[in-house]
Amino acid sequence: MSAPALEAPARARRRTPRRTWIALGVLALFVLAGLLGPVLHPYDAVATDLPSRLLPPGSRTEDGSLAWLGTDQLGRDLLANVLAGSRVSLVVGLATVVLGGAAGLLVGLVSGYFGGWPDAVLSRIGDVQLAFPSILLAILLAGVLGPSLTNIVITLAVTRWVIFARVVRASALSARELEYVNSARLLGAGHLRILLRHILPSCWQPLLVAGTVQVGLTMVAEASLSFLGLGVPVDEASWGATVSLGRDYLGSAWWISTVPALALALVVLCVGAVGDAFRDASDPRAQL
Amino acid sequence: GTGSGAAPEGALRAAFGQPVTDLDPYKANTAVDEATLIVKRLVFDTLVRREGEKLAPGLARSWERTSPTTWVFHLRRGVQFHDGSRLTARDVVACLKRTRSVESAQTPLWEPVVSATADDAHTVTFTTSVPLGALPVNLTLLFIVPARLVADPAQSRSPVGSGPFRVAGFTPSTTVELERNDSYWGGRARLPAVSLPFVAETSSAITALRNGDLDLLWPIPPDQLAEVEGAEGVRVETVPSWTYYLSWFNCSRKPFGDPAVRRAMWQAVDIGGLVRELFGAGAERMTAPIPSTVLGHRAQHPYAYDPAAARRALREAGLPRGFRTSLMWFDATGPLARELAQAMISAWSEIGVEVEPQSIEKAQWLERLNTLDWDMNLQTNTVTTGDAGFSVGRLYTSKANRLGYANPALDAVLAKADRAADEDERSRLYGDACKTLWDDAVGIFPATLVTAYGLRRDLAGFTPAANNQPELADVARR
Amino acid sequence: MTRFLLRRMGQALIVAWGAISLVFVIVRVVPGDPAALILGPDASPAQIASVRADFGLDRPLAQQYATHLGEVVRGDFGDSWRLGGSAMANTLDRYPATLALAVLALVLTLAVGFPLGMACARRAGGVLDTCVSALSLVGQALPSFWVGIVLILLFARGLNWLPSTAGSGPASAVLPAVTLAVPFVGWLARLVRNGALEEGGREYVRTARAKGTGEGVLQYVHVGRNIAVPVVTVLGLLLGNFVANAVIVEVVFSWPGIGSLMVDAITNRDYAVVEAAIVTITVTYIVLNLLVDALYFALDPRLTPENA
Amino acid sequence: MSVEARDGALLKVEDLHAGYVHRVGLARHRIPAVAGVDLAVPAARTVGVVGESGCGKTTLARAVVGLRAPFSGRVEFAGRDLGTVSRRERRRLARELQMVFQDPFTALNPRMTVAELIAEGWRIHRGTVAPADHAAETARLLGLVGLGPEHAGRRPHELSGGQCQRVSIARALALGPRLIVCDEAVSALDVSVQAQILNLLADLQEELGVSYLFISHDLDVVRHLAHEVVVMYVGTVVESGPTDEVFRNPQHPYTRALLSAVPSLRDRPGLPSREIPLLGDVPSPAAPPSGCRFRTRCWLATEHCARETPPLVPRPGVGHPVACHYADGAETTAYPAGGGS
Amino acid sequence: MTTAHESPAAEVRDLHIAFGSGRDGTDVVRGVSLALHRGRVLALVGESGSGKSLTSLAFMGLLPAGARVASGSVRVEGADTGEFTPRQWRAVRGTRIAMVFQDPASALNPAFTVGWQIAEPFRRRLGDSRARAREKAVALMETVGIPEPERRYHAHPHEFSGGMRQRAVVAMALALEPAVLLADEPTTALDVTVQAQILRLLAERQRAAGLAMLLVSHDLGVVAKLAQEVAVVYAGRIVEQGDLDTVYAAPAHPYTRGLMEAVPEAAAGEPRLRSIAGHPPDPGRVPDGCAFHPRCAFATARCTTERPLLRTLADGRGAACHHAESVLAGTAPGGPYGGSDL
Ligand SMILES: Nc1ncnc2c1ncn2[C@@H]1O[C@H](COP(=O)(O)OP(=O)(O)OP(=O)(O)O)[C@@H](O)[C@H]1O
Ligand SMILES: Nc1ncnc2c1ncn2[C@@H]1O[C@H](COP(=O)(O)OP(=O)(O)OP(=O)(O)O)[C@@H](O)[C@H]1O
Ligand SMILES: [Mg+2]
Ligand SMILES: [Mg+2]
Repeated sequence: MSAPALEAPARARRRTPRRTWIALGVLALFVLAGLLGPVLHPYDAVATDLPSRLLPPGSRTEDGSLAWLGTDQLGRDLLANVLAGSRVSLVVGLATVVLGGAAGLLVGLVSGYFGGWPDAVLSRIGDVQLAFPSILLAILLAGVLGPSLTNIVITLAVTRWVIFARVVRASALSARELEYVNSARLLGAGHLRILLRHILPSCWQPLLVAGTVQVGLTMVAEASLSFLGLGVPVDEASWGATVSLGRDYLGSAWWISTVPALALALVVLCVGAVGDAFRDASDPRAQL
Repeated sequence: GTGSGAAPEGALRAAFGQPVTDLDPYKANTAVDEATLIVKRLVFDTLVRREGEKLAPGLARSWERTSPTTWVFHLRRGVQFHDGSRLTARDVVACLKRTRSVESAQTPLWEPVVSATADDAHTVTFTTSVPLGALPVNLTLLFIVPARLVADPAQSRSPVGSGPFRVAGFTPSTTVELERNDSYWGGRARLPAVSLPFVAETSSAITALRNGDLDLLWPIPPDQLAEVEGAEGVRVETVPSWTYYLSWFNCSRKPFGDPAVRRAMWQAVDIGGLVRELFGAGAERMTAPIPSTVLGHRAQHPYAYDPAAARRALREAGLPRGFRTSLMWFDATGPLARELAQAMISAWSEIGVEVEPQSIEKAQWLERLNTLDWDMNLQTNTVTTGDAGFSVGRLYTSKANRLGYANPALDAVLAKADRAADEDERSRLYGDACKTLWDDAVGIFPATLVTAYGLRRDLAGFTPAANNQPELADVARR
Repeated sequence: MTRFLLRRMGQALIVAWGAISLVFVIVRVVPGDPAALILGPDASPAQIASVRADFGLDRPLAQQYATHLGEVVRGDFGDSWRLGGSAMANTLDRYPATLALAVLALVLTLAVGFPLGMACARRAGGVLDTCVSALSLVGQALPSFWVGIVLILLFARGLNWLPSTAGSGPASAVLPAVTLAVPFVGWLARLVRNGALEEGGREYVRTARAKGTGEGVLQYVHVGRNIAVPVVTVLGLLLGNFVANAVIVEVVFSWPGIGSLMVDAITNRDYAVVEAAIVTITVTYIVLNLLVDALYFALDPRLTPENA
Repeated sequence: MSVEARDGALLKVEDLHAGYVHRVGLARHRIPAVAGVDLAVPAARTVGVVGESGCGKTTLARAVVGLRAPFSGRVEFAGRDLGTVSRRERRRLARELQMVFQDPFTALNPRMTVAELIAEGWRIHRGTVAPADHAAETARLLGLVGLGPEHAGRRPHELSGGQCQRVSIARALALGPRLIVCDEAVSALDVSVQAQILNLLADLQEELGVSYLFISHDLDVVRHLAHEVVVMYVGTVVESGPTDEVFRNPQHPYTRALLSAVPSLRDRPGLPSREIPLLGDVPSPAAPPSGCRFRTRCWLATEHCARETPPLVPRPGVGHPVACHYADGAETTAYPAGGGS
Repeated sequence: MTTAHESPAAEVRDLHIAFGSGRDGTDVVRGVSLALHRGRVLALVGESGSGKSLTSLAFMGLLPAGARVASGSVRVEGADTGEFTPRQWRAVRGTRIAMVFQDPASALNPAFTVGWQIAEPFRRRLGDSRARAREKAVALMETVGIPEPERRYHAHPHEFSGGMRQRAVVAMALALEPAVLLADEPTTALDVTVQAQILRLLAERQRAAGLAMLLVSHDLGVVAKLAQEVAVVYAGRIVEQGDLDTVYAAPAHPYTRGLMEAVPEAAAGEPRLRSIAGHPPDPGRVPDGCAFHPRCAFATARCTTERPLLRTLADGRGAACHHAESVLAGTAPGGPYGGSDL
């Protein structure tokens, strides 16, 4: 028998593009800001300073401190507000994606792997959910649950899980037909082993891509909830809430709404760039 | 149809802060909607009209009180409804019956009215169970339509009245198109038509006013005034209103049962500074539980801003470390409501009272308000009739139990005031009530709003109104 | 194919039923009482009870549900307490405005997004491509109410080119349609780009090239026809999305559509209208999906009901 | 094949029907890709299955190993009917019945290392190999298939196609199977590598006594490796028997046409063609012709063929079973490549 | 080697094809020269990844994105294509030189009817009317043996069987009567019986039109059916080239020899197949010297350092092996081939 002597070549590792690194850096900055902001530049949602209302960026407030990004309609420092908001917004975005993603993963796996009636039932539930206007579902749910951060996360997660479920289901469905899954089956592997060892790993990547897209969209959806008066509680600051409450001032004190809106856009852009990097590994499938 | 672009040349385009949802004069839910009432006042007539501070004849030429419980109204002759039929006493009787049979926010106003009878084609007699001095005032709210149409569902979309304008097109919550009623008994209106779009977003409304897409915008929030002032072709005016903020304490809940605590809460807030900084020219500090221009107002001694005293008072009341409570409101209740609430909460936190802000939906707010399921409640209130009876007399009786406050002495004063036919006496009694409520600090009464509104410069003859229901019939273009 | 569509319709019915039940339950679980809203703060409990009885809200939920389903089958959702008249009639009054806006937004999205995507695919990785992919993210990242107001401030207030509110003729549809389309133009461009790139790598393209076919014909005829299926799918979904999620844009621009109607109905607990509107939107979505399914057969000769 | 031989067989397939189900509405629509196949694989022997694309070879392989439930018929392995054994028993039998797939890359989980891939069976069937012995056992298996211990830590994408196929074989061998089903196991490989793998399979059979059900469309390969051959056409077996005999003296017209079409190193552009041209297209298994399935393309077909399905039985003058009414044992066409021998 | 009096219909000279750009670019085809003559078929044989397809695509100017002709020239009917603009390339494709691809299932556009695709060159290139183009297409379909062409004109590719599809692809390639036909593994995706049909069709059309043809294949049997001349590539280089009969009868390069011995047909009657140890190198890591030396039983120290050039042997064929003569003589050092004869 001939022994193959040659080294088989390792496939050249794909280089992570520079913009992914930049995006990651910006995101890290925001996370850091969210974590350290309260320490460095504390924001107290309850403290108001009416004499310093609506000051443009770079103004001095009543008490002599410099408001880098100006003040809002209650005289609070916008920089502090945006820093505090970054935490809430990122937490809402991530928590929603984690919660929705976990639910979607479970449903998607069951539905894609087992097929049959569980798939039929779960898919129809997903259809109902998709056919139901999501923003309205959010309005209704937010109304039922009342205002709190947790409830917003739940509300948004409820409107998102289907997206994850679909993504996972599609992957599981195609993974189920893969030859190596058949091969494991032939070795006598049980459902659990096949699911965890062989199906699940091929679902992560699309799930991650969907997740990164959804983190951004969720943060935007949170802003929309605020616009409809169902956003985070008054004593929390979030970008969405600040954008929404400052919108009446766009004509006079543009910074209140614009600064957090741009922060939001920047984060979504960066998250998107990171998502693209995940996506590069496989076939892109954009979502609605 | 949407009626978009249907407004004819020369029409007045005016936007008010609320949507018009229904034009049926007896529809329960719109009975107190200001925007709806503005439209209804252009389409329908009432027996009595309000002209500034005074009452003036409307469809009734004159009226007299023949006994403490009997009023006789003489109708104008030759009044024609939009459908061509003529006004008779039968119509008035039917309208009163109809309004009594509909459950609405106005129901308490009509409860004492036992009957109305048509003595002849142009005379109506009202009989009340108790002396009702406010009947003529109340009648400014009773719209008259042909008797056969009182319960017609079509009235909600294309109603028939006798007012200076008739409805040409109506999309609920969106736009109302009115056209001139050329055979109006009071003389032709000067504008050929009126178009009343609802513009939800402040920015678009202000833009529309500045661009001339709107002739009139009512109201303009205080913080947005700067965007309109000085804009070409736009005139900004203000008018004191009968709308005011109140921040009630739920007196049936701890620790607000104790007047000392309530007073301490009041002392903790720099009301004067707050109103000045937040509202600027958009509001005036209140001196009584009702606006100063309302009949029955009597100025009280303001609570001075004194956090130290407030802290002391709390300590004496057995709350040395303050306490936790909550304040509920819905954002749309009035301009800067959220900011007002936050500013007060911020002040309270200074004396150790931690207040959870509860900004909730109107529907939930109402439900909780009605079931007394709240600690503190911030809202605006409008003395629609300009008479203290409408708010003080209605809200603070033990029977109404709106804020867990019961004061038999006050009940007696209010009952007496309600029955008094003499205006001075009523005014004096309501003044007494003002003092009791102020001293008992059933709530904080921070500010009466001053309505600012914008007009295109070529508009003439516009008369603002303190009750947020300006009259548009006499408006003309220069 | 008929059988396939019949099956899809069966599924659609199940979905519609699910949506109807869902909205029924949620609407009734949301705190807030229509009777209180109707009567205002001065109402007595007795008054409230009597109004509740008028609306049938005092009956057991199951019974209400049964009645409701019966009514829905007849297309009757009851009367709107707030607007007067049948809830469905009110909804259908507003429907054309929403549909018009959605179609305009769709046309805009397609008219800009498709050629843009093709142009990006032609030079993948180029400047245009990079810009479009960044802008597509930004477009989705900005809350639409913010975009709407900024557009108003720019184009209505600043430049005074376009009206800021509805009711000024067709021109007033431009800004809302643009606002609605903004998040999706870049997105569609990306989709078209990716599709075109993927298809562009297929062998049939090389075959066509080997025949001497020009690049324009190649992109728009050979490749274009093949990405029509995914594009049509997303356009169908997008139209549904525009109809369903026009809420915010309608509020910002005072557009007299079904979305603003529904928000108003929800805040005012006008159950009948909420139900009628949501069911209308849901049915629109379902019908669009069915249409897309049917279109598949027209567009892709390979598809048979079995492998669709 | 004699009845006795079949009785002793390791794998017996009797009247197997298998295929796909299409759902249209509530109706289910069966597409029988395999329609009544009989075959037997004796211990330590190789049975080749040949036939054109779509004739049901893969479906047959999957039905045999249990990846696809048959519509009807019997698959008997080591004396047990796989359709009726308990789940536990079936799992135990899995150890003895393995498969090597066509595409060496997709058959291996790209996220696992070679060592993990080989050891997976031992993790599933605890007690076969103690965890402590995994490394040593893996190294032994790698050696057996001609790979070195240095390959144990690699992942499939770091291996060439031939190496992947060796790993697949090692993985199949790990549980000590008695039968390996190879579905086009060498088709994706280049000739030089293909030769390595074919040699490896032959060596393993010699050393370990495994049997193969070897499925391929490459007649040369089957001819080289298989002891017996089964020729399929549209889901049915048209001819089967000892490889030499079938290749030397093909009796079914289809087998003859098939063999004649195989390109040979001895062909030359100018030389007259010895190929029997077949007309028309292969019928769909969803709507097969009546009677003999080959009759639509057969130059010998008569009315009789349309009416009556020829059974797969030994014909007079023929040493092996042929499903043709007109098989008479006459040597019509010799298979050119081997004809000289 | 073929002695051609006329100039070749198409040729590549010292063709290098690289992926990537600049210094980190990898040459996957490294100095291939081929000449296609009218009326003759040249076969290009080699293992997967050896650069056969790239070479044939270079004739068409259709290298995939990322690949480029690094050096060398491609000539079509005497014209150097190095200077060609995209427009000039388009003018040449289809009319002068055409190609048949491996997988007929994916080579046809699934969205259009087969007829439309065959008629397309007539309409777009010749400006024929719709009716005229259709008429020609139907005639062409008839020529390539598609039964009932009138009816099939309106069929979509998925309604065709594999063989029919490949016939359609051949029809498309022949539509504008090119002088050169490139066929890249034209039958690999097909069944043997169908393969035989297509090979017959190609042979017939090639002869009828006097085409110069390049046949790319890894199947030595297929090549034997069509080609007069064969070139064997290994790792991007031609290792042996010559008259098919000469090469098949006795390969002069160890690789060619290994390939031929690995074919099961060649081992008829023997218990074991002969195989070449190891596997082909990755384009980025081609060994120094003779690329084949790590797998070669004849390899000596010289082979590891000095790259053998393609030299003409006595019998006229070319071989790139230092030990070509010993290979032919069968006198090799030990190893897997030791003492074996063909
Ligand atoms: N998933 C499927 N659904 C429906 N029909 C199928 C499916 N897979 C295969 N078939 C059909 O079943 C028949 C037999 O297919 P099978 O894959 O068993 O053939 P095969 O002999 O292995 O072919 P190949 O040589 O191409 O691998 C074919 O006609 C095929 O079209
Ligand atoms: N798009 C590409 N990017 C990078 N390398 C490529 C690409 N296409 C081909 N190659 C490399 O170029 C080399 C030659 O490829 P080519 O397709 O010409 O081989 P081939 O001889 O036709 O093989 P096969 O028989 O598999 O078709 C291979 O090693 C391959 O890895
Ligand atoms: Mg197969
Ligand atoms: Mg190739």
